[in-house]
Amino acid sequence: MGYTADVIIVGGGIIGCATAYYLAKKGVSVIVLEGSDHIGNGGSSRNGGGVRQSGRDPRELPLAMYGIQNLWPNLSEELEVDCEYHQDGNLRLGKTEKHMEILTGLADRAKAVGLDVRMIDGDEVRRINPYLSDEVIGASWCPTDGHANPLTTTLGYYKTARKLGVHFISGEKVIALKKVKGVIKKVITPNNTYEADTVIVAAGLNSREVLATVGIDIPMQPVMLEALVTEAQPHMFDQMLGTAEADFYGHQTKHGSFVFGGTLGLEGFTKDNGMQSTNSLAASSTCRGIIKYFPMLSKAKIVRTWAGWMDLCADKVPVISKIDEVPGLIAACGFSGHGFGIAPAVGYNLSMLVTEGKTDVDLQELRYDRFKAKQ
Amino acid sequence: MKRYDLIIVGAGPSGLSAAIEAAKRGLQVVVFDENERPGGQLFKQIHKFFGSKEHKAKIRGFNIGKQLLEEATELGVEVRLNATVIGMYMEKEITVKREGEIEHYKGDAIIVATGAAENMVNFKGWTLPGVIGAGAAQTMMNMHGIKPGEKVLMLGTGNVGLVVSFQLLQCGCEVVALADAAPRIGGYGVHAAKVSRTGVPFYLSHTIKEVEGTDHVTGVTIAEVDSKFQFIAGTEKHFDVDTVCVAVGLSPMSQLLKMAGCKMEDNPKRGGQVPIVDEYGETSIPGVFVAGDVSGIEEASSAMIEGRIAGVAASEYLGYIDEKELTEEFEKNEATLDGLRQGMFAPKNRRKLIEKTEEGCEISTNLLKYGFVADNEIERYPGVTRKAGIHPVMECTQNIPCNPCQDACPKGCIKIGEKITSLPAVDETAQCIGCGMCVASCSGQAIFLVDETYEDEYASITLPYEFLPLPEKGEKGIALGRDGKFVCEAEVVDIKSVKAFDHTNLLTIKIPKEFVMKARFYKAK
Amino acid sequence: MAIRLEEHPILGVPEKGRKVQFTYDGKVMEGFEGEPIMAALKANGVVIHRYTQKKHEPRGVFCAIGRCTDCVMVVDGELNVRTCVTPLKENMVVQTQYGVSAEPFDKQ
Amino acid sequence: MNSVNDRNRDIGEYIPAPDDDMLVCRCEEITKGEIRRAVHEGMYTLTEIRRYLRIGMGLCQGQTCSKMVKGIVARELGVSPAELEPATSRVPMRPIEMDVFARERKEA
Repeated sequence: MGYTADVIIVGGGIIGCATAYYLAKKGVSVIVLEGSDHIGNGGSSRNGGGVRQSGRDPRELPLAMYGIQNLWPNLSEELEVDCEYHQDGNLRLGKTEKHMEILTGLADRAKAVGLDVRMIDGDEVRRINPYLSDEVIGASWCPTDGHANPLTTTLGYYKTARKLGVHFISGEKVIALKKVKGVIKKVITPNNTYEADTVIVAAGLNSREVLATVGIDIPMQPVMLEALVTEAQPHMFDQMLGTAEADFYGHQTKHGSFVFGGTLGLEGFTKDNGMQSTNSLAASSTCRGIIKYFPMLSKAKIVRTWAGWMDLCADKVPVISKIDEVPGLIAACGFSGHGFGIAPAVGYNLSMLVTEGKTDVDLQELRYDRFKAKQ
Repeated sequence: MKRYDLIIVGAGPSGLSAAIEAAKRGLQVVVFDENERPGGQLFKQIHKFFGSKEHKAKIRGFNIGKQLLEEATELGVEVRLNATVIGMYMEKEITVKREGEIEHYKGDAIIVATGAAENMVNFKGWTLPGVIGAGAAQTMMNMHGIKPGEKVLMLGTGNVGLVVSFQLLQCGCEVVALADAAPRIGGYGVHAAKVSRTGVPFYLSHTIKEVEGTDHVTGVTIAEVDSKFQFIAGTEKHFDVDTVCVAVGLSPMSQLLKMAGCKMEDNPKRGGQVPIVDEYGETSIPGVFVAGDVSGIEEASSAMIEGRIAGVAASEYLGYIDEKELTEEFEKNEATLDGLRQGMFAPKNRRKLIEKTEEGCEISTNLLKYGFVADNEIERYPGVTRKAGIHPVMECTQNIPCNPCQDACPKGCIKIGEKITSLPAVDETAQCIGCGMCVASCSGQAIFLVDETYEDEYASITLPYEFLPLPEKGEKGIALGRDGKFVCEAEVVDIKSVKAFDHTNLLTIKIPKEFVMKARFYKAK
Repeated sequence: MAIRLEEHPILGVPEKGRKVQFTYDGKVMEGFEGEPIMAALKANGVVIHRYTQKKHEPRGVFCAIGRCTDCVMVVDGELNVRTCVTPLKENMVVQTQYGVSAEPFDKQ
Repeated sequence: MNSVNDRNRDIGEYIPAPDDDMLVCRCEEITKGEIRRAVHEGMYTLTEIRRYLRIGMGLCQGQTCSKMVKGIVARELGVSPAELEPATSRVPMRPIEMDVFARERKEA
């Protein structure tokens, strides 16, 4: 087993797998260390599959737009796996005037950055998606948004990276990083010590404790989110959906099932039994939300629910940044529950950062040292 | 949220037994079961149970279910049916789907008694309509009065495969054959023998090569396999059937426990993924117990005792009894359980080839390979003796924990002794009166009354008969041997159907004397 | 082919609800109220419950206890109804399920 | 329990087998060959196989095929089936209509 590589990536989620893939394509040798037993076992395989630009913070919006323009369209061919990418727009729905205000605010900010997103009324919403209830009075509409399958996309990056020679090891939990002569060098697990001149920490929530071993802290906290999936239904629509209140979001998959994420109102305060178990109240709450918007889905059966911890950053956008104090160390974490859609762009730009020292998308606003106390 | 002292998931033999023990000790108990009827798989088991009195031996499974339910209800246990437990959460909370709504409950303790699920194997054509699980066949026949098919091939010779084959015969289905990839029959010899004597062939070291049909099953081809389970060319046998029944074992249905965060292990001896438990059935989560097949595949009789142990342990966990009572009850139940876990089929002997009985008789190799004891093997067993006048012949050839025949005989003709697994022997000093109680009480249908001096030229055989229509007195038919093949002409001279026999009719046939040790079944012409 | 048992040697005469009518793919059939839809269909000689989505293969009852979900059909307009555990009601509309629809594949 | 699993370890080449077209997952219609290929593409755990192929993610949630899948994957990896951790089951244990989920019984 090789213990040294050009780059070691801590975390085998979609960020780690995508970055490994793009680095390997450039001929860089990479080791990926995944702490859990499975590749993509965190948010990567537990999210709702949104590939959205609308509704995003302007600081990460450029990454979202970059991915949708340059990477997502050909991803299935590139990874030789069906990522089930659909670019059929995103409707963010409103039922009250207050909802419409929230949506207008979000839309205005996105338009300012150059995104095609506009407000539409209830009738136009139902022209786009005739299954929505009359309670919907309007929506923000971003026609270039879409959705994809997080499971096949994450595992597709893994499969292709592995084929290109990336060395993946799961069940290998990193307990410490170590500098040697002022620069990053060692990655230590209970079993082995690995060495590289570049280390990328993309370990979701665990990133915080890993980075702490070289004296770096990124303020983020664990918040559990839940999702559910129905049995397959006849094909109805291809848009990604969300709501102003964020009481649910989701889409119909290629398989025919509907994947919906939803909230319970106690986010940030729930716990689990160590198995990322769901809360007994969440699925009911999400179903109530969905039925209000889609009465015709009320007889669709839920076959599975699941939960996942998100790494909620203090300001709700990720850190994607070189760490100045630890030359060679890069952090890519704190994706705050919306990392999937931007993962290809993050992976691609990180590979540039490693090999060329620059990126196509300006990541200045996503630096690790941006967190300041109030004045 | 409604809270109970004890929530039990599953109203099968172990769940109901647990409920009874806990309710007796003052706990407020609720039992949830997703089925319309309680009793779990007991309601599909229409044969008489093995064991001894305390294991409810010689009572039919579905009647045991009824008894348990009555007892539980009398003790104030709430049994909620059509109530599917869909999730188990932290703080011993469960969610239940009932009457079109979701209910939340918490228990101070929970016993999970969800039982087992059938294993499956795949072969060409296994998804065709007409390929069904053995459990499905039982459900159709015994719960809904529907024949699964007219002509059936059974894959699997474990107890489920054997018992269900017999049930199919009882419903008037034709069982064309039993096949098993294993080289030896997996279930009790007596279960195999009662199928075999009706004329059903066994094909050991054979499995399904292909099920034929375009939109439903029309035939099946089996073929012999070598020791590595590879097909041997040229050994194919084809049967025209409309149904293929699969009985290839059970796996614990332990998903709820894993979901709840109990520590699990993969234990092939217990049938798969099971929770790690202590001797009382308590899992790694304090106050969460298990009982029955969910913690390891065994018989329903063991499940009931495990249920009792868990019910008592939950009572102690919640302070309704002290540790002393727990220990006493545990030791008592453990002894009963030990009684069941003896003999050739004990968990400790699984996958072992046993060549001799505890008495030192050689095990019938013919029985293991073809489903019946050969004529030249049968007289080596202690229950098989010959003498003038009427007397029982007990063709019980394997050590299994079962002794109702000993208690059944009012004259003390049958001796098993202290050790419940011992083969029954004839007490030569006692005088058989031909009452037939032993014949009806034998769960394995292995006892026959033989009178070699019935008439000058004729002997009589009284055999257990659980088929319809019942032959009439004076009817002439044929006698079949243990192998199900023609032996001789036979005349029905008596039929006894009394309540004490519990639906096992005693059919007495008259046959020429020379066939007295061969004829073991009657068939109308 | 007599599929229903008139009398069982151990269990006696099966207890059944009242006789009711239902339709299967438009055909009027009879069954007993409260028995699983599967039982009524079987008694009427129906063994194919659905055709699969990908390979369009026929499926019928497999586990009969509501676990394998192979016997699902469209019942009163609802998809994926497990006919082995859903009680028959008077005038139920039972349809073969093609993939996730009651429409045959060539009409989807 | 997490154990070190080197995804570069040699499990040999994928060799097509005559029964590769045999269906394993009845719900999602996944074949033995698809499972075997997925292992060789790097899916070394039952959870990854499940996520990659949707095997066991259909209506029955893997209740029918999970043991067979385990056997196939173990054989391909050259390990004992007992070494493979089954995928965790999730609520609900049976498919539940959304409107049922939405109705939580109020306190009596």
